[in-house]
Amino acid sequence: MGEVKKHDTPMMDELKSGPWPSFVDDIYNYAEKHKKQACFDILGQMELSYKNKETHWKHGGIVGVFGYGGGVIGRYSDQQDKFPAIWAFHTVRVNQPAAKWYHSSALRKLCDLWDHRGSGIMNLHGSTGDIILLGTVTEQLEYIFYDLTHQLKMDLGGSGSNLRTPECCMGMSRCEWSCIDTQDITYELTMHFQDELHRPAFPYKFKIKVSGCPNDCVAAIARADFSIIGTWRDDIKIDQEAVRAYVAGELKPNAGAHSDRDWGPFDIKKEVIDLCPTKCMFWDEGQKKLYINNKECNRCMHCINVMPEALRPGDDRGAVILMGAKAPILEGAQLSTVIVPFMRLEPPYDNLKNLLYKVWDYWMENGKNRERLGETIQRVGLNRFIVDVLGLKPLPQHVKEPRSNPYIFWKEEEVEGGWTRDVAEFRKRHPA
Amino acid sequence: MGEVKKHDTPMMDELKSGPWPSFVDDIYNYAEKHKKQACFDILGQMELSYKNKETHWKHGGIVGVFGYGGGVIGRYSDQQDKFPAIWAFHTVRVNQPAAKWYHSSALRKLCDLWDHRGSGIMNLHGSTGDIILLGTVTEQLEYIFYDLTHQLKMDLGGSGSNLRTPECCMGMSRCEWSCIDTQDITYELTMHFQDELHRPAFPYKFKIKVSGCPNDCVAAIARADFSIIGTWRDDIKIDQEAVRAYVAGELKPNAGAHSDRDWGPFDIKKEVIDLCPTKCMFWDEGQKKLYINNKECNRCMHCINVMPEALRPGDDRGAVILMGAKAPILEGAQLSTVIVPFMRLEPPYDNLKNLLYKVWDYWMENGKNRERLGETIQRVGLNRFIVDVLGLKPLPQHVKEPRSNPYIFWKEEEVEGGWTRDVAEFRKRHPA
Amino acid sequence: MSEKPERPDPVYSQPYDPTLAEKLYNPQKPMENRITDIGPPHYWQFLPPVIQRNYGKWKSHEIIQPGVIKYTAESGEVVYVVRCGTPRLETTDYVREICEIADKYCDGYVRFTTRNNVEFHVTDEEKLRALIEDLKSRKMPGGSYKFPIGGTGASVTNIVHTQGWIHCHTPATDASGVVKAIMDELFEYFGSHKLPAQVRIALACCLNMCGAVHCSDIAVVGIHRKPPLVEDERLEKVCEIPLVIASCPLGAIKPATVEIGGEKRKTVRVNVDRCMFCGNCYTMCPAMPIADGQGDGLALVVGGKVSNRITPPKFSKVVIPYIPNEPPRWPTTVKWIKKILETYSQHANKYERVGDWIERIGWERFFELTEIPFTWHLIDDYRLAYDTYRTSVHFKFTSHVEVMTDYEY
Amino acid sequence: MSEKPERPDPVYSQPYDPTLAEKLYNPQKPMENRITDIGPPHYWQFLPPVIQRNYGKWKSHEIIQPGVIKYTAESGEVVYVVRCGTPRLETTDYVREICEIADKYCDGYVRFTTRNNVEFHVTDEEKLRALIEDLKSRKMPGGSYKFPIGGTGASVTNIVHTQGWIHCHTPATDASGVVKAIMDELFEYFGSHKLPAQVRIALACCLNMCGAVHCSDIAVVGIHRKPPLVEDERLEKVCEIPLVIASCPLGAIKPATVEIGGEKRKTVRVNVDRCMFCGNCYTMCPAMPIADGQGDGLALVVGGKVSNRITPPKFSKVVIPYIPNEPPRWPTTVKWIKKILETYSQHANKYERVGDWIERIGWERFFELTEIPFTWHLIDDYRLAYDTYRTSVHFKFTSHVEVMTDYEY
Ligand code: SRM
Ligand code: SRM
Ligand code: SRM
Ligand code: SRM
Ligand code: SF4
Ligand code: SF4
Ligand code: SF4
Ligand code: SF4
Ligand code: SF4
Ligand code: SF4
Ligand code: SF4
Ligand code: SF4
Repeated sequence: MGEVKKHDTPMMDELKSGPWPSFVDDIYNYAEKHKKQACFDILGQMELSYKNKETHWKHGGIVGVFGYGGGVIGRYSDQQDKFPAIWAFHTVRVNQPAAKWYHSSALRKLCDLWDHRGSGIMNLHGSTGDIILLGTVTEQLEYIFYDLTHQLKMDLGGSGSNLRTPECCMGMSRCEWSCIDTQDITYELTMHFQDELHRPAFPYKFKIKVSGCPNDCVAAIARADFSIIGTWRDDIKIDQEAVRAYVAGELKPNAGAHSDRDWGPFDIKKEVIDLCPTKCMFWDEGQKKLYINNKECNRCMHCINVMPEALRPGDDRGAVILMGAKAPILEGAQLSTVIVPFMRLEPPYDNLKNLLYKVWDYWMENGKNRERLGETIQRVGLNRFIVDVLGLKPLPQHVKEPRSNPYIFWKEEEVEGGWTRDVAEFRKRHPA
Repeated sequence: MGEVKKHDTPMMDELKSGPWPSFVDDIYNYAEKHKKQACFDILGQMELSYKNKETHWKHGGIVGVFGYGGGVIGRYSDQQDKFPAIWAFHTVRVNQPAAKWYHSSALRKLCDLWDHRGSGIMNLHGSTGDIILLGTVTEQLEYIFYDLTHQLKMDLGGSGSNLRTPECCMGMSRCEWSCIDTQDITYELTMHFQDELHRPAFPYKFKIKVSGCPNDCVAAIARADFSIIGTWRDDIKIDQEAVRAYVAGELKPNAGAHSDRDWGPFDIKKEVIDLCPTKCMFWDEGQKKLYINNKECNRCMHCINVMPEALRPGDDRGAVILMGAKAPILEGAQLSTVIVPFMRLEPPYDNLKNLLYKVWDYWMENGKNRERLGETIQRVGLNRFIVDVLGLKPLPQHVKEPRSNPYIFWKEEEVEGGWTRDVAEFRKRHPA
Repeated sequence: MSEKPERPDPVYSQPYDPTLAEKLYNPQKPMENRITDIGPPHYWQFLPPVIQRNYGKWKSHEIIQPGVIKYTAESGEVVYVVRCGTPRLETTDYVREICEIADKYCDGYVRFTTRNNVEFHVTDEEKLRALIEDLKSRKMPGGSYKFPIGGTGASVTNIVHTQGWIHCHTPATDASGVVKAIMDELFEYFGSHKLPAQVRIALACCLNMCGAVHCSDIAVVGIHRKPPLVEDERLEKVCEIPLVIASCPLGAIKPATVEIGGEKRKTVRVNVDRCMFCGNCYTMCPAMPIADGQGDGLALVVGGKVSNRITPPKFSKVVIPYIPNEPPRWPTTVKWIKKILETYSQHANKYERVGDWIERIGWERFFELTEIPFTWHLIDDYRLAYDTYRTSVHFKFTSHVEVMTDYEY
Repeated sequence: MSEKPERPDPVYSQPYDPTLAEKLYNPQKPMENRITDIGPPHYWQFLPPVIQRNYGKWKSHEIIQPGVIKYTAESGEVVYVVRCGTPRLETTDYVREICEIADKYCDGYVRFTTRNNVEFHVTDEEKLRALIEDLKSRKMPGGSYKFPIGGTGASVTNIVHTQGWIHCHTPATDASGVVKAIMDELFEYFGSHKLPAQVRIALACCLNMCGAVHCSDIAVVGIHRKPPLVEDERLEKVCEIPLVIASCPLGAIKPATVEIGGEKRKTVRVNVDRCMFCGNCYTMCPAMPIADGQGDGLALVVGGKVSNRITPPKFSKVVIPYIPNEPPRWPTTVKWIKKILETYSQHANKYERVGDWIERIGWERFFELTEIPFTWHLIDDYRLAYDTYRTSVHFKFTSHVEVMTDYEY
């Protein structure tokens, strides 16, 4: 390593102060310690962007590793004279372990790799869930890939028009509410669909996310084309003793989530019963007993969230499968919509895998270029997607409300006598 | 009058029984009494429709009176041989008096006219509000018109692409809640816009309806392109004495509207306070006093409806002006949307008239053929309609919620430096 | 500002002259004697004196029994109103009977409501009793009441409806007949206050929806289900092809040329797979008839409302996409309407409109309780469809839901 | 079904060999020694033993102080979690420091949350205290905390964000810098539980919205406001014209031909009046740059959520359509976010998310309380705009409303 050049970055430097961890401080420390020109250059170029209020990265750049259609985002500076060390600054997306648990041995080895072959800068994690290694040059890509697979038993994540790296909440590893094994499902799907992940054949990107319960801690309903959200069908389990402890102020409501403000003593009526969206709860003040009309419960989780020691999801567990979420480009943002109200999820998750195959088959055949699944569903109609494409029964659970317009596309076979009519016959009955 | 021929109408005859007033019985009575072949024929043709399950009226038929573009709906039978007396069976729309008050002298004279010149069948009233005289022949039209104007001081209502007959709720004539003089407004507008009513110059039909309060007894918000709904800005007037009488069970809640079922004793908390959509009411059980946080009230009328002796709209009265309601054809049904949150309405209602002129000017210029105002608003954008077309300030009251997509059509003059940029300049900063 | 005529215009007391128009109107000189743009009669002249005196100064009202409302003015004056159902489709004799009653009890004054009921006004209780008795006694030969009293408060009031087979050219069903069949069955609810809230029923005989079907508690709408016929022979002559093409909301109509007897004719073709049977093309073009005895029928839409009370106005939703036309009494339609009404009556809270009740319990529960089959037709696929998708896990496990254990690929 | 490796793969304890890849990879024979499709490491090996033992058998949890959660298993075992903020954009040295802490207190185990916080797990209280003290003591030279503790319960947790000027080609603003500026200002809310409910803040540097901005309590999104430039000279060479045309959601791009130096070139033209600056054309075509220092900036969107708690998930709504980029600390953006957060904090009920609070009080009241000007940009005019219109008279008379007495025509 020769002499390195620090650029003058007064604006970047202003981001060193303040209590929140400063990435500028971190990068400069690292740059100085490791004498990394790329790190100085990246902050130099960012300073220029702060001045111009424009990015200084060129458009795109298709780079990758042999045999994979994704996993690397190519990036080139448009200021290569000023910042030669970042003339290329590609990112490598590495598929994270489910729910992002690590052992330092693995993380550290990854750091060693990245010191050696990249800028030393990374994101833990990317918004899709990957480990993002930020900044390397084209020549390093194959070596990085070899290092990852041979020395780290890791693989690339997704990019481009393919299955993206699936992601999940921590689920059963720590959470008492997880109705499904989010990590196992994520792992199984990721392994099973390696081909779909690495070799783009889709009309556009496709994301899978798995949350263990309706709290949806991985934002599956908002960020995944295929959202798996754990739920239960039977009754919420009640520990009346614990309910009374909450009412008596012996247990902290919502596990202490509101500890720094005086909201007054816990009021089960006001804080639970009245806020239940289906109004299916009843607190018998005399008996000191909580009743839930579970038939009416929509499993919003509120009561359970407020009284975790007293209430728990039921035992008959599975998941709601929803599809179609996406960001606004092109037709506007979508949340995922219910497709299967209750799917039993047990290894090896064949039902889930088959459903995915079915969806992809159709989408690959019929999706337009750069059309997300949600847009395809909107275009062909949710009803046709459910019934004709997936072969499922239409259910009131599929909609918030039935259509208000009576513009129904009847099918010919539904209509007595079919559609072929004879004008002459008609005019016999109805002279013009 | 010669011999008349009654047709065999077994299905029609089945509609004579049952408690609800039978139009079949009525028409047959009349037909027999007045020896009207048209009445026998109409029931004969209806019987045929009951058999074929198809209408036996031909398509359209443009007929009318000289100088008017509307007011008559032409109709011809496609069974002229079988039912010669209704070969033509046009309807005449007669503009009803506001809120449909009559004196028998006027009604009876109208009946005389219709016995003489028509089928004797009518609708009181048409869905738009007109008196509908159902069934006459082309030759009678001018005479009917002369009779109406000379002998009944009545005029035709609207049809076709023009202003339709305005309609209103009974308002101040009987209702204690009317915040505006619905009948006067309706009368004034109808008189003022006679030309717009009779000489089609609009892209499509245009309806005005006026309700005195948010109960909207004339369904203005659902059925009028221009909906005027009375409201108030100040505090609901409370008679605490009367409130206590309701609470004590001395007054019947909702003026007795629920009298035939035992709903238990009146519970002000459950029936009023908890149902208030803005939760802005408070009943002090100790003090026996009702409080309303009027700032938060959205004037839904519920509390007033339940306790009419105790609560009344405030004194600072006016109307909300909403626009755009329509039935589904073509782009789907619309409810009217708030355009002016509070308009003071005092004779001669110049502000209202000017607003209408402004709307029409724009719509006549820019509306497509058969495009209702609501569709025009959707096409040009509610924001542009409010700001650029009507010159009004955009308000949060105009929407249920702000947009969720960030797809904003900025105007060039809002953007520093404008839109004209130089590629070469850009490429100087950003080499490709 | 207009003057307010205190009493009915004297013109109305002059007898109708059946010969006058022929004297005044000269087809050769159509402008001769022509009076135009006089507009409707001024409403004020038709207001009973007690109404004029207390106009805008009413204090409160009380429904003293179904169909009978007592209004009290600030002045202390009262007026009693008796509201009666009418068939709306009526003869001049029926209207004359109304006039006769009005003369007898009400100094000739009478009004009609926005839902086609007739209202008689009296100022003293004795007259009120007599009036009520009189009204109850009047029947049609077939036994139906001429003037059933009711339609106030938590009742089913008169059905707003349209023309149907008696007058219109586009209907997919009848109007007056269906209404008669429904009201016969729901008659007890017209004259009583036993529902949780008012229930507004409406009927429109085609998608044009001349009744305010789109915002009714329960409504019937006539629907077609076969694409329009195209009369190649006639089309060019009777229709403006560009307008016809533009009339289709889905662009399903394309121009075409055919040869008929060696002659080229301009016509159109309908892409039947894109047709949603709205009938708008027929409205624009007589050579594209859409009505069909087998295809046509009715849909039921429910849960809409107009008033701003508690919840904002809202659209009705389609719950039964199709019921065949079953004249003369449409038993299936009537059955389902009654089922919906009575299920609502049994389960809703006081003051709760049909739509508000359904939204509280959830649509899935509504379908379960009413036993209406949920079919693919009910899932929206028109312009704003996305906003009806269930984009949450907020739903109930009704009988509709089966556990998906396997899925065959 | 896959086997579950009990302990971290031995491969991780072998030192990284910086020369190995060069030995294995032969550019001439790219398939040689290539391992593909092995997927991610199995998660099980990275679970601390206490987690493995109690996997799926947790009983409950308690947030014993902001950032510190105690989990109790059915077995009676407990685990304490300490959650710390990270900048997400970080160096290997920063990650090594995490590893060092994990080694010292947690047998090397560590996890990251779905919002880029890092979590350390210990099983006894003493270690917990020591860990917390240690974490608090670690600072960057500039004084910022390396590992601020918090992000649990009714707090503002870490901001989900994107690349911005550090790596992306389409941003309209920076990401990490804006996030740093916001979090510095809201720092007290990260480490405390004083808000009515959790508040999720997100940032995306362009309309692609790589952060889940569209469903956040409060979010920042970078927006462009100038139509794309068109590089006629280059376009044909670097872009596929049909794809470019198809990329525009509004069909604002049309093909065109120009003459450059006597040579005909295919290119495109943008109908600037139909452009909504989404940048999708630039994504598809490098010859249509859209970024502009003057035009670009940020919009604030608020009131979205993801969880199904009480109310269903919902989209955020645009409340400030544009704030200029003000590097390095974006004071106007930060000011408005703080204002919204604190207004919410002052007025909302316990458990009430930002969007639920706003819907309860009404958007008109929100604009009044926050003093955010309501401008025409906030009224939707995209595909589902109709559903946002105020189709009722349900609104409040905030300071926005003036009485319309006159209207000039
Ligand atoms: C790295 C990452 C942001 C981050 O800093 O975390 C990212 C970065 C980019 N995204 Fe993204 N997206 C990232 C997660 C997302 C997410 C969030 C998610 O996956 O949960 C979304 C919203 C959810 C969704 O998919 O709808 C997202 C929606 C988009 C879109 C809009 C897609 C749409 O259908 O609306 C684009 C545009 C495109 O595909 O052309 C896009 C495109 C891009 C590109 C490739 C830019 C482009 O125009 O081609 C960005 C490359 C940036 C760079 O130079 O590194 N990115 N992108 C995230 C991936 C990291 C990872 O693998 O873990
Ligand atoms: C007579 C009446 C129904 C009735 O029995 O009461 C009626 C009858 C017709 N309407 Fe209507 N409409 C009648 C009130 C309505 C209403 C209700 C209202 O005005 O409050 C509506 C819904 C509100 C609205 O305007 O959107 C209504 C929405 C339509 C439409 C659909 C318009 C749309 O924009 O969606 C059409 C179709 C058209 O205009 O081509 C239509 C067309 C027709 C035509 C003219 C048929 C046609 O295709 O041209 C019908 C003539 C029937 C006949 O032969 O007598 N009629 N029509 C009503 C007028 C009586 C009156 O003047 O008082
Ligand atoms: C006479 C009439 C007005 C007119 O100008 O003709 C009228 C008269 C009254 N309405 Fe109405 N409404 C009349 C049509 C309507 C309509 C329009 C419609 O149905 O097409 C509506 C909106 C319907 C809807 O929301 O779908 C309507 C929604 C109301 C409401 C709100 C009820 C609700 O629960 O949403 C009230 C308040 C109440 O009933 O307490 C009300 C209250 C009243 C009061 C109490 C007003 C008053 O103080 O006089 C009147 C007697 C009520 C009763 O009948 O029990 N009026 N009322 C109409 C009678 C129609 C009929 O013959 O049945
Ligand atoms: C660690 C993490 C899951 C993970 O796999 O990484 C997690 C962990 C927990 N979440 Fe979460 N949530 C996590 C992201 C989320 C997200 C996703 C997001 O923000 O992007 C959501 C949806 C956010 C939204 O609605 O916009 C989320 C919505 C919830 C809720 C619903 C709260 C609400 O008021 O709507 C609960 C229930 C509660 O807090 O009582 C919950 C509850 C919990 C519990 C109590 C579950 C449990 O029993 O362990 C965990 C501790 C809560 C805490 O932090 O106070 N978690 N949680 C994520 C921590 C993110 C962070 O670092 O700040
Ligand atoms: S989504 Fe549910 S199961 Fe998963 S971590 Fe959050 S609360 Fe636990
Ligand atoms: S989970 Fe939600 S809906 Fe179910 S009982 Fe609890 S609060 Fe009510
Ligand atoms: S709309 Fe209001 S003012 Fe008019 S009649 Fe109905 S309740 Fe009375
Ligand atoms: S009018 Fe409606 S919103 Fe206003 S106080 Fe009464 S019930 Fe509440
Ligand atoms: S609803 Fe249709 S069929 Fe019925 S009257 Fe109106 S236009 Fe005619
Ligand atoms: S019925 Fe409607 S959808 Fe079908 S062709 Fe005619 S206009 Fe088009
Ligand atoms: S939000 Fe836009 S600018 Fe930011 S990383 Fe994603 S694609 Fe790039
Ligand atoms: S920025 Fe978006 S709207 Fe504008 S031209 Fe490009 S793709 Fe079209």
